[in-house]
Amino acid sequence: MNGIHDMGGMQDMGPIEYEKGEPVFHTPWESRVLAMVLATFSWHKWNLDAFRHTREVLPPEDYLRLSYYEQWFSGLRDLLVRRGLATAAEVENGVPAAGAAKTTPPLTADQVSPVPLSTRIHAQRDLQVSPRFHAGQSVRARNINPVGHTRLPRYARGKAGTIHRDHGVFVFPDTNAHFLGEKPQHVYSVRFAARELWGAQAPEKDCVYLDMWDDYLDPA
Amino acid sequence: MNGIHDMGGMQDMGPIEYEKGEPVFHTPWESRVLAMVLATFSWHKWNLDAFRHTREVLPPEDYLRLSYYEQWFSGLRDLLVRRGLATAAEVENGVPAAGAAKTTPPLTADQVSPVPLSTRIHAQRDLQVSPRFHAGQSVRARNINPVGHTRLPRYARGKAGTIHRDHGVFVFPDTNAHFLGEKPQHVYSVRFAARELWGAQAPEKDCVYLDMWDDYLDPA
Amino acid sequence: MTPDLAPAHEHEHEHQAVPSEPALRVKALESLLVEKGLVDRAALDALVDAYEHKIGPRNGARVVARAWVDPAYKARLLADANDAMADFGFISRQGDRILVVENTPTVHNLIVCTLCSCYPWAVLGLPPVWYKSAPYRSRAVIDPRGVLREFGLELGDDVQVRVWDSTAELRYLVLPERPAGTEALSEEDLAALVTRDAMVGVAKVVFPPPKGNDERHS
Amino acid sequence: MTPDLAPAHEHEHEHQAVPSEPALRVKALESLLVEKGLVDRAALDALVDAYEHKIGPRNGARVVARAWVDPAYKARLLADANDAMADFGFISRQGDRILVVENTPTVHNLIVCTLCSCYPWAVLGLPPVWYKSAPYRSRAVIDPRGVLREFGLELGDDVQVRVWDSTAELRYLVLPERPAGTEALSEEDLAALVTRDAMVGVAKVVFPPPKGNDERHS
Repeated sequence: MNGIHDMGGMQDMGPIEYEKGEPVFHTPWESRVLAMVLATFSWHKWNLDAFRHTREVLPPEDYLRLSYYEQWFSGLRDLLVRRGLATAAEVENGVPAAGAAKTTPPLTADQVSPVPLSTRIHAQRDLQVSPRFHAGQSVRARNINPVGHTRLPRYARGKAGTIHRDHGVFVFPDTNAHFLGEKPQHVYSVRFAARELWGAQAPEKDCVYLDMWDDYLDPA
Repeated sequence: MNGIHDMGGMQDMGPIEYEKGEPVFHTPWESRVLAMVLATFSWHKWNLDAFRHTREVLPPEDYLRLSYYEQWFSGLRDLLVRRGLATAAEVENGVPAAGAAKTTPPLTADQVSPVPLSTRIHAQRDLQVSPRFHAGQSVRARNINPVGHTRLPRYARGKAGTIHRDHGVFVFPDTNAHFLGEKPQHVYSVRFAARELWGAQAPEKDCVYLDMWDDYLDPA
Repeated sequence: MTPDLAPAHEHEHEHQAVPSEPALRVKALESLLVEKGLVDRAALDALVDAYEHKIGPRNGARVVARAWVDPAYKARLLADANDAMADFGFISRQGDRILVVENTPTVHNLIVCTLCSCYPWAVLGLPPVWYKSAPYRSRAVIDPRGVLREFGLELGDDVQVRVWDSTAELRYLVLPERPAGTEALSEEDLAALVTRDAMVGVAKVVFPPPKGNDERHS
Repeated sequence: MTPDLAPAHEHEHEHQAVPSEPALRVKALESLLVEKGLVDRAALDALVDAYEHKIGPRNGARVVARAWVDPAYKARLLADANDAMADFGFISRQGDRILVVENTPTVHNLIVCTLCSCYPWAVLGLPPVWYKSAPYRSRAVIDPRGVLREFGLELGDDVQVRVWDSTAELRYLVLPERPAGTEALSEEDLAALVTRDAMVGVAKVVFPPPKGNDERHS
């Protein structure tokens, strides 16, 4: 989806606001949202791509206005209902439906401590998939404009770059976010000259690296 | 400026909200904003490009939230002060500064009636300027990313098209908006295949025409 | 707003006990500009009156109807719209440039301004809110057929869609197809069929006109 | 939030008479999830505790300091960051993939995620608000030098800027340059110099460290 989340290259977002000595969380509820989001992943009812897409479908005004954890909270509520872990009424009222069975949480405190290694993304796949490209090869990012989730930013579409390295095989977000299969394929680090992306104004030597799936690329 | 106003191609703005029997103005103040904007143009202290740019520099959240006439009102206040027709204090208080001289409005009611022919844009120039392109020629839109005003939308940058017709000589908005001169040059209607702009998903025969200045184009 | 300044809409708002914040601020600015001699209040009134009552889609509709009944006029209109429209007096031959694009059974034209809200004021009046809105501006160029579907217009694969993004100081008007069954209608009756939406390209002109069609406001 | 759930911040908010609307809604959802057996409250507490107190830029700083003092470690780190970081125990060899990019006198690396807020949690903890904000995400790729200037870092024309847009499940960490004058410092003392900002690429590591530098929060 060509949306406000795909903001690489925009110039009107104002100055960067830096907070000195910023705390990890600004309010306790932020920490609870983070923890709930991480803990509910362990039900495997959705994946990180689907969770990301919940932010992307927010109206642009909300996307710009809501804080990060407000967006996460909105996305969590959405997925809980959409993926059947809770009903809309339960999420609205904060109370289990009458007669709802109590289940057992898959994530326990001992799995988290001392550090939550178990909350990994798990997006890499140990599969033999032929890479379509190799390091050093010239490629061009496809000009695709899917209405669903994609990790190919608009600013790179149609641009020519060079394969920097092959990262191995990963699930494909464009299908995975919509529960349409993992479609595992190679992901490459692709180098784009800043001038290719932004024109002659850009400094000659500067460059931007993007990680790109096989399905985002054509030979150049 | 790559900003939220340059929204061609975004897919996350929601459904089109159509109002049946929509009035010309929704509140009387909207009509007064329109009239003040049109009337103050006759001071020739700014131009339409500069006025457009006042909307573009609004923070994206405001751009999406404010109504059209609220944006106009904001732009008018901005230009009145920046171009010296009023002081910030006057605009804030709605009262002329003590001792401020009273001038004579250049636009009178009889110039408006029956129809306001005098509120023209006046962007075309009767000048002999050599066109860089001719109808039928293949061109490519430049990949420029100025931080100021431009009328070359992001979705067309770097794309190949065909000159459909030459409209003649017009002032150049990228300089005119910033009072850096009119830089008169030819404007062309340029046809882009929808597939060139949006990829293979687009219908084969469909196309988009943009009006583009000489400085936006290279031979293809 | 004092009643004499905005007679047409005042009745809608007279029950509003507290004027809205923008109304107050706009009124304050108008006072300032009038007191400083920067604007003439009568000129403002004349401008409001012109856009509220004189300039609207009826202008465009008259042009379209004449083009339908007079092939020579249509040829002039497509070749030099300003010259042809000057016949009606609501546009100057030296005025802002207007271009007319013709719909046919195999070509459908759609007007948009992705960067702001450019619109052919002289022939259609001020644009409706949806035309100026982000949903229309953003999607008209990338998915014109989807946009037209939202307006209830489904186009076949055999029809070429041409979108005109008004990026410069040229203003576009769609010359819609004359609907079948209108052979006996007068130019005036034909003009009454032509809607703003058809001249932007988000609708076709239909005959007989649908009941309760209140799109037209002037 | 009951005090026992969020001890670290509770004191900041105990004078807030009415809990904020999001706080109430979040609390309601947590109650629901706990009551339905969807989450274990102790697991939530452990997660909060881990990110508040255990996982932060100190992890990354230890890695950087070791790379500075041990060339063999540095080579391992650049070749296989997960393997090299597993020495410290805060990352698994089979965990999410991390890549370390090295700053030199002629190369400056900058990390961003234009599409959301991907960040190397395991070695830097949770990202600061500015990293997740629209101004940083939007401009880091089109004007990295302007962004760095906002952070007080002016780079010469002889330096190549490499921006890493984290569009996939790879996480990047910048290995900053070791500042001059630190030859006598221990690995531990060196680690204390390394800031989060330097490991994102928006700052350099400076020695001696500036007074009142409170960037580091863990």
